[in-house]
Amino acid sequence: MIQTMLAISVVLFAITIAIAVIRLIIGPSMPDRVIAMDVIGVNLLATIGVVSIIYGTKAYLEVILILGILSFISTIAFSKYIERGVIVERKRDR
Amino acid sequence: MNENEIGEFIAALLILSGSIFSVISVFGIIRLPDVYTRSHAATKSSTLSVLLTLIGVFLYFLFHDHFVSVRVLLGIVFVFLTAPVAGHLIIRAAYRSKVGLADISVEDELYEVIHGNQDTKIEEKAKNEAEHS
Amino acid sequence: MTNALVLPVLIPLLTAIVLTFFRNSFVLQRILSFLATASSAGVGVYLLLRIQSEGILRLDFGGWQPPYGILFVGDSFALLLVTAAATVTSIILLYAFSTIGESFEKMYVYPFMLFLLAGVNGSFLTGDVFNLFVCFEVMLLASYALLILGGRKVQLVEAFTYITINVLASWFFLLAIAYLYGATGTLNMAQLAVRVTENGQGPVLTIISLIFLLVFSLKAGLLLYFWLPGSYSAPPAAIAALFGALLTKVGIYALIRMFTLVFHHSPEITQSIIGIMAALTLIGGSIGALSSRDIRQIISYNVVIAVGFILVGFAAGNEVALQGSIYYVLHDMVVKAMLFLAGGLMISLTGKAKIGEISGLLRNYPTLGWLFFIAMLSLTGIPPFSGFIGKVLLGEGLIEAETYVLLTLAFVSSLFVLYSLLRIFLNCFMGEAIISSEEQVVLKKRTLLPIVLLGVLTLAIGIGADVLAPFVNDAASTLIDPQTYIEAVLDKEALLKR
Amino acid sequence: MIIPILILVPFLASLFVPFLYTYVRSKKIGWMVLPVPLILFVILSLQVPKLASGENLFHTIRWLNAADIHFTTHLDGLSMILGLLITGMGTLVVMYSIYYLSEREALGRFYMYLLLFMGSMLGVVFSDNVLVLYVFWELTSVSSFLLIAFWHQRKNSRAGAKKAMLITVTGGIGMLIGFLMMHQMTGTYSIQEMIGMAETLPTNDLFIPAMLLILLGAFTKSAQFPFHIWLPDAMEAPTPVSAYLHSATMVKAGIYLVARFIPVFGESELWFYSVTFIGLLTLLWGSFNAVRQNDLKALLAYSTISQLGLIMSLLGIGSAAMLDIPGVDKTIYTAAAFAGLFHLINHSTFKGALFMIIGIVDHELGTRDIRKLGGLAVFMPITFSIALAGSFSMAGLPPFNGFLSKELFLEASLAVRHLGLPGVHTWIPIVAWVASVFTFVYCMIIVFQTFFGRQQQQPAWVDRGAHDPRPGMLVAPSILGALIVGLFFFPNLLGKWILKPAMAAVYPSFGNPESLVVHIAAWHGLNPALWMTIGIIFVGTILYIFLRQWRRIYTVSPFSWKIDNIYTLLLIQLEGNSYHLTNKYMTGHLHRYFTYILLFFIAMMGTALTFVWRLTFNFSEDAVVTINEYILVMVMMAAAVAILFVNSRLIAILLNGVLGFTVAFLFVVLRAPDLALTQIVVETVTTVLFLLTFRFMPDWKKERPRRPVKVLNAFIAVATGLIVMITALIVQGNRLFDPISKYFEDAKTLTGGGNIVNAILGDFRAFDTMLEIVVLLIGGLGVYVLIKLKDKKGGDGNENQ
Amino acid sequence: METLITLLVGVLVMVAVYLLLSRNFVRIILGTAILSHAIHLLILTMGGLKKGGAPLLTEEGSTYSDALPQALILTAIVISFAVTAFLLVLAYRIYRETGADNLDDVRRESDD
Amino acid sequence: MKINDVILRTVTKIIVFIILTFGVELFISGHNDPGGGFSGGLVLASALLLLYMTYDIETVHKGIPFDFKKIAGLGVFLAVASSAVPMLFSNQFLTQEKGDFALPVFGLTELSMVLVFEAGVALTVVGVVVTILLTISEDVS
Amino acid sequence: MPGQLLLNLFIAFLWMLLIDEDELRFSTFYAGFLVGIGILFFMHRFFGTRFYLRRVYAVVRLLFIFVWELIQSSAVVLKQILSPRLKIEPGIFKYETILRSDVEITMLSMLLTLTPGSVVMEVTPESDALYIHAMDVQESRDGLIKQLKNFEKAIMEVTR
Ligand code: NA
Ligand code: NA
Repeated sequence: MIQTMLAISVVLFAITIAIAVIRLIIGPSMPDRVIAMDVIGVNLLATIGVVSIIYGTKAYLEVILILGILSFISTIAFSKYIERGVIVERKRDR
Repeated sequence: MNENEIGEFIAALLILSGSIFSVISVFGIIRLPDVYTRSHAATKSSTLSVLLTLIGVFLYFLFHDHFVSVRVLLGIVFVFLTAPVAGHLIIRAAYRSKVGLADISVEDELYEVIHGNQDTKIEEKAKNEAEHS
Repeated sequence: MTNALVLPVLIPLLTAIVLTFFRNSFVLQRILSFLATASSAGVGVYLLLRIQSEGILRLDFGGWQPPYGILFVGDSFALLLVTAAATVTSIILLYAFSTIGESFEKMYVYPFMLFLLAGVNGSFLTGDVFNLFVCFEVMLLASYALLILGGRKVQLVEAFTYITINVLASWFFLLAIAYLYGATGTLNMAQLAVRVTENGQGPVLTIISLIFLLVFSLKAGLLLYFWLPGSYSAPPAAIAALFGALLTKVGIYALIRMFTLVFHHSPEITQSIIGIMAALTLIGGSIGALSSRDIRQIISYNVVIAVGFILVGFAAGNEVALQGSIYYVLHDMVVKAMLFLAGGLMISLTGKAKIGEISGLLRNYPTLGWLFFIAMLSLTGIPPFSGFIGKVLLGEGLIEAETYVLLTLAFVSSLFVLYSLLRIFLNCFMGEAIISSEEQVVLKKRTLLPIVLLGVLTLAIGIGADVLAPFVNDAASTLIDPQTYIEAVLDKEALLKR
Repeated sequence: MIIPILILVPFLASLFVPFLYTYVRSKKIGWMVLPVPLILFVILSLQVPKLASGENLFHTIRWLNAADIHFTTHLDGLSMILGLLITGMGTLVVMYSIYYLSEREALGRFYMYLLLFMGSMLGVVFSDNVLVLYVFWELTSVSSFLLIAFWHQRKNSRAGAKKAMLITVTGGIGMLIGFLMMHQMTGTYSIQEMIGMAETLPTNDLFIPAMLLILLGAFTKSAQFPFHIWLPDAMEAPTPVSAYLHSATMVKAGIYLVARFIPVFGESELWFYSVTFIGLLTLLWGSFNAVRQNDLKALLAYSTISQLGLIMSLLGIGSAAMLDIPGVDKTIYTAAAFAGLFHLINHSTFKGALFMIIGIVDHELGTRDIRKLGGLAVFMPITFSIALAGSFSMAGLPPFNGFLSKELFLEASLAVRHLGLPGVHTWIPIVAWVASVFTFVYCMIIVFQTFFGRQQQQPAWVDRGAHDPRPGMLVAPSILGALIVGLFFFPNLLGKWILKPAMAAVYPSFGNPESLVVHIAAWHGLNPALWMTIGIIFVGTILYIFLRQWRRIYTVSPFSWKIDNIYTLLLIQLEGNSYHLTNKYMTGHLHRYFTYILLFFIAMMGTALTFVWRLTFNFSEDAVVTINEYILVMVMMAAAVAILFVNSRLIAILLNGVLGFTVAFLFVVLRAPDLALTQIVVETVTTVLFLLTFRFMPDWKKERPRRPVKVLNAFIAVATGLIVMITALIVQGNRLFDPISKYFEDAKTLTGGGNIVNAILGDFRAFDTMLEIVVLLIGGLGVYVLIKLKDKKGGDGNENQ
Repeated sequence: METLITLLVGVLVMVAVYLLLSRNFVRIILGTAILSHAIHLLILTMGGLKKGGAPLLTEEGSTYSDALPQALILTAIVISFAVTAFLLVLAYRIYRETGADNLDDVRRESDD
Repeated sequence: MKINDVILRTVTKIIVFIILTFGVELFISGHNDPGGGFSGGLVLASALLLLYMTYDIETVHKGIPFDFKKIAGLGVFLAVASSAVPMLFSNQFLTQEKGDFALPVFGLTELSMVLVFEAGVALTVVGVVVTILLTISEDVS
Repeated sequence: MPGQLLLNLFIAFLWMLLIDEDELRFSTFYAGFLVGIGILFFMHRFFGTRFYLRRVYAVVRLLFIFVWELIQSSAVVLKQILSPRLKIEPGIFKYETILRSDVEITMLSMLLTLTPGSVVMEVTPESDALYIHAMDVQESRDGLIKQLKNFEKAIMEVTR
């Protein structure tokens, strides 16, 4: 029962990711795509959580956190890129 | 069913609902008309769904293995802290890079502050649409 | 256990790392880097001598028995190349000291050169196929850095070509390793040899061996040498010399090692393909050398010719030919360095690179001219310089193997070598001097010294070839009979257990 | 031990001379060099009696044991002739050069080269080990190159040097292969040992190739047709050099080699045909072309070619003695070889003298053009006398030594008819006769157009008053002139002391050398040979008188043909074609190079896979796949393929990032947590790097390659992917061994670490890890350098191309 | 699973190779990046997939998936990161120097 | 209107500590759990990256005034030198010596050379990644 | 300084939690403290803000308010997504807040952004007003502003 529920949710997450990839490909604007990427990252993270339960292991719990951290960092990077073109400034003019 | 199994079931239920939430919100990402509205779906619904799922995972490990996973807890906190910031930044970037609002939008008090004169708005919107389609 | 075996890698490596902290103290950089390369060469000689009395040496890193850990295996072939590489590098360093300039010295040029040497020596010594890949990468990354040093446009563009092609080559290398691991379940070269032998090198393994062939051909410039002339003629002379002397040799070494140790069971396929490729390389290189009017391009194509020449010997597959190839590799390291240095010096003295634009240098810089002349003779295989003995043994081997087409191509190629270099000599050194003695740049003795040293070396190898003979013969016989290598690496019980 | 020292001395001297010259800096250097050849000559001469008594001098200095190459010197009659020529002519040439060369020349270099040559040449003739012989052989080419290019400021000097070097080295390389083949057949590099095994050789498959290759070496060196073309151009060298290398000694090396190998190859008919035929052809072509030359030196060059051909043909005929032809007295053929050796000496005397004379004329008058010369006999009586002796000797007139050998030559040409070999008996005497007629004509040209008649123009030298040179300059040619005459009167002295041991060396299997010696007499009856000579004089005189009338046939093909053009055309074509060919594929375009590499991969692997197509796939061990994994893999494929079609760099980078994240997820699925961790971070950092570096770039233009290119690219991509895939499947279906990694599962006990991957990275394979961070460090520093070290000059300096 | 991953590897290789054959720097570098994804997956596949749990001895269970390929891939990832970084910066420098985003334009420019 | 990054900065101040701690933990626990020098170092580097993106190079440099090239060099030096140390005790190169040491507070603790080695790895990764990021960024802006 | 000490303890605690997942030991806490010192040393020039451990109650309350709002508005958005026809009128409006400090502004923005239907787009340079994108301006502006006031009040209870 529980296993079935978990399996279903993993599939649902996979579908989510697939749909997000569609948005990522069709856009139309760059921020759209970044949002899609963020969604993909966050959902991958959730999936890894569920998968850990299914595999019965704690080996991947680090991955959850790291995915959270880095999907955030990449979103920021893309946002800054879109907004300012520069990701890391030498000296901010304010 | 002992209490552990109940706990596990609840956890699984949380996870399942989280995944359902995520599918629904991702539909929003497809359906909604512009990047701003889509970001609503993304930052919130998907955050919620992930939070639900991770809490489920946390609970599962708690009940099944009697294991307090700090990493998952940290993960929850992390998503909680970063998701709104990410949403805010990407929306701001979108606006500042002149991604147009959907036609159904009714109000824009920010336009003049960022992009200046209201009159050019229509043109630029048209231009942006041409670029992005 | 012979910890000394790691020194040819460790010394340059540690020195390079330490030098990154002292990028502004040039004197220290020079002294240390020279000491590092020279002592590596010394260790090479020491190990070479030990091998003659103790047999093949090995060092299991971390004490892990093969095949589980990584190990260095020192046989004569490897150590000969290590010694030659370190020697040539130290001489090239001497040249760099007086020519490379402060801006380069500040930008880690010596550490990069040392890293390159470490990678090269590691490639020669390693007994693990994945570690070979890693050593290659050390060498390659260092070469990338050296290639772009100076940042001239042409360098950058050539570097992009060079790097992407090498990325592809490295990818193929990984591909081959992946397949090989999938099929044999091991990475240790000796164990690979055992397992491949046990399997009889069936079609699967032969297919895998072909990918290795592709990889090493790319590195060696065997047939797939397109990247070579451009990238070798972009950087400053000292660096080009380092490339010309060392880089292709590593590919050649790896090719010979893998195909004598592991994949030697289907010579009718692999050896023939290598033979055909070597033949085409000779032709392409010769034609290229003839086609160019740029000094460094001509020299670079000569690198290509040498690759074909050496591997023709390998394709013949007998011991004599292999001896010839080994001699020729050693010789080529010395003389290519010499040629690149001399060529580079010509260019930097005149500011021109086309042979038509330079004339009469003999009048301005007679010593340089004669050194170039010696390099030319040596490369053509004209005795008593070092090219001769390799050529003779190679010829003997090719005749013994009855591969007359290869024989002809190999020997005719030395005519093209001669002609292409003769053109440089006649056009640039002879003729009316275009530089008057007033405007002539002073050529310092210490700039010339390294070239002189290399000249002495080529003469010494040529005349004293017999001193090298025991080592070369031992190297060749180990290559021909890989059992010695295998037994040195895998102990009896390991062999039984496999 | 004498002989090795003999060889060594000139080399040492040549090293010493440049240093000496820095102190002397004058003509005195020549006087200091002079003793070297002189002493050598004396020492060598002192060995003559020993050799005449049948002794040979052997000495071995071991060199390369591994390759069986040793300095084995061998002094026998044959090498003695050459040795005496080298040292004797060397002495004379050095003496002559002291007066010939101006103080302003780089005399140090000149004598260095000359001594280098002398040593090399001695090495060639005294070496028994063929590889050592080859060593010296190439050194003579090198020193010849240096001497021809002595006046390297002149374009023609350089061209001549290049040509000589290319042709002789080509031949040398052929010869080397020939020697190597001999080694394969006999197991030795010693000539004498080869001779010992001569009988067993002809059945060997390598016999003919080896022979032809060795002949190639000999022919190129001795300027035999069609390789003769380098010799006229070599005349760009200073005249002493021409006299020494290009008439008396170096060009004789090929002759020497042929004589040396007669015992080895003589039993082959092909040998006889090749040597004789090429010799005669060279003789004819050389003499014919000599007639048309206007430059005296060029004329002498062609005459040398022709004379070398003559000697060569004599050796060819001489080798017939080795043929197995019953019922023929072999001495009529050995006599030919005898004549050849005799003429070899004679030629050196008269040709040396002539070159020196021409040098004097050139030196005194500043021209060598016979059209500008004339009537010099009056002004330069001594010079003229020597020239007369030399020319008439060459023409084969008494009382000069050339007459004797020429007679022997004509006799030998007639002797061929006894061989019974098809075709040879008629044309050999005819060719010999015709060539001799031309020889006669050009000899007359030398004498009469230079020293008699009126000069066609009025050059300035007439006013200056031409005269004989200083006596010193005349010493060397006078000695030679004396020899020309002396040898005519006392030829048999030469026969007894010099030629007899030489014949013994050429025919070691013939036993008693006395029988091989021909008694030479100036008057030997009115035999056919003498009739031929009379005919030569008669026809030759007529031809000379009507020279201007018939000379225009040289403008008519095939007489106008120049082998030279072939050489020039070949080089130009070769350079041009290789330029175009190379530029065609070495375009510098990266995608071209990728195409080559990948096509090579596809071709090689495709072929191999086709051959082993029967290898089965085996999916039975595949792990199960869940639905979500299918979906994810599809997602990854979609993301990857989408990268191809997106029109924005940023989207592509984004898609790549997604791909990286999903790969990380796959790592989770495939039970590799460490990989997943690392992959995620690396992917992010890489993405950030992409964003950092491409801020400025214009968005990419849609690439629109031409359709064929597009199709090719698509083919390459698909084929590469398929091959990678198929090979992987094959390997998976044919796992041959268990992986060694079970061992690592004891990591906890072995290393104390529970993470096997990290135990491998940090302990079992820590060396990889160590090197890999080195890679990382180099990468980091490389990036730093790439950004910080900019070309200050801006743009391309001169140094690049 | 092995077959599926191999299929994926094949597709990735196709895409990557097609990208490599372009002229644009970024496309080429992306090609190399995808190539390395492909090879990492392939190496992993060659060790056999899902043959056991994650190679952590603290985990329960007695079988582990092959750890050696994982270690190799980690090494390869780091190396390919270093190379990619270098290549990216190089492309950036070429662009700054020449204003071209592909090698053909650079060459054309220097031909003029 | 000027950009106001207050939200990002405030949040970053908190999460940077989480990331840094996590990075060190990854590095330490790599012995038995996923992690190790690489991932640890990379995570530390990405924390710094986050800081650089949120603030700017000069501000961050005031807070963390290191030459990251030297940090990278130090890392490699640690790894290589620690590998060479066993040679002094006539053990094979790269032998990861380990032993139990009585430390104050910690008590008997097993310490291994691997730790030094891994620390070298981590430092190299941090040093190199930050060097690369900074070098480019400084050039770009 | 006290803030830094707190942070240090926090890191040490975090450390202990991370390392000893099965049982907690003091020695690990101590090690974490050392790690914390390391990190703080690394960052100390950088560290300027205070750390508040007070008003736990306020925090909890804020959390509850937030979760409630989150659930409420999530339902709204999901309904909108799932409804067959979109009936939304999105738009951007400006809200001048009484909050001042960085932390306050940040908290408000985050809470606002996390609750569906509204996203903070810009903070004015003076940090005195927020520009908010709302999914349905006309309908929900009043509700939103009410929500904002709620949040402001709860935040101030935590921070002041
Ligand atoms: Na990568
Ligand atoms: Na790790």
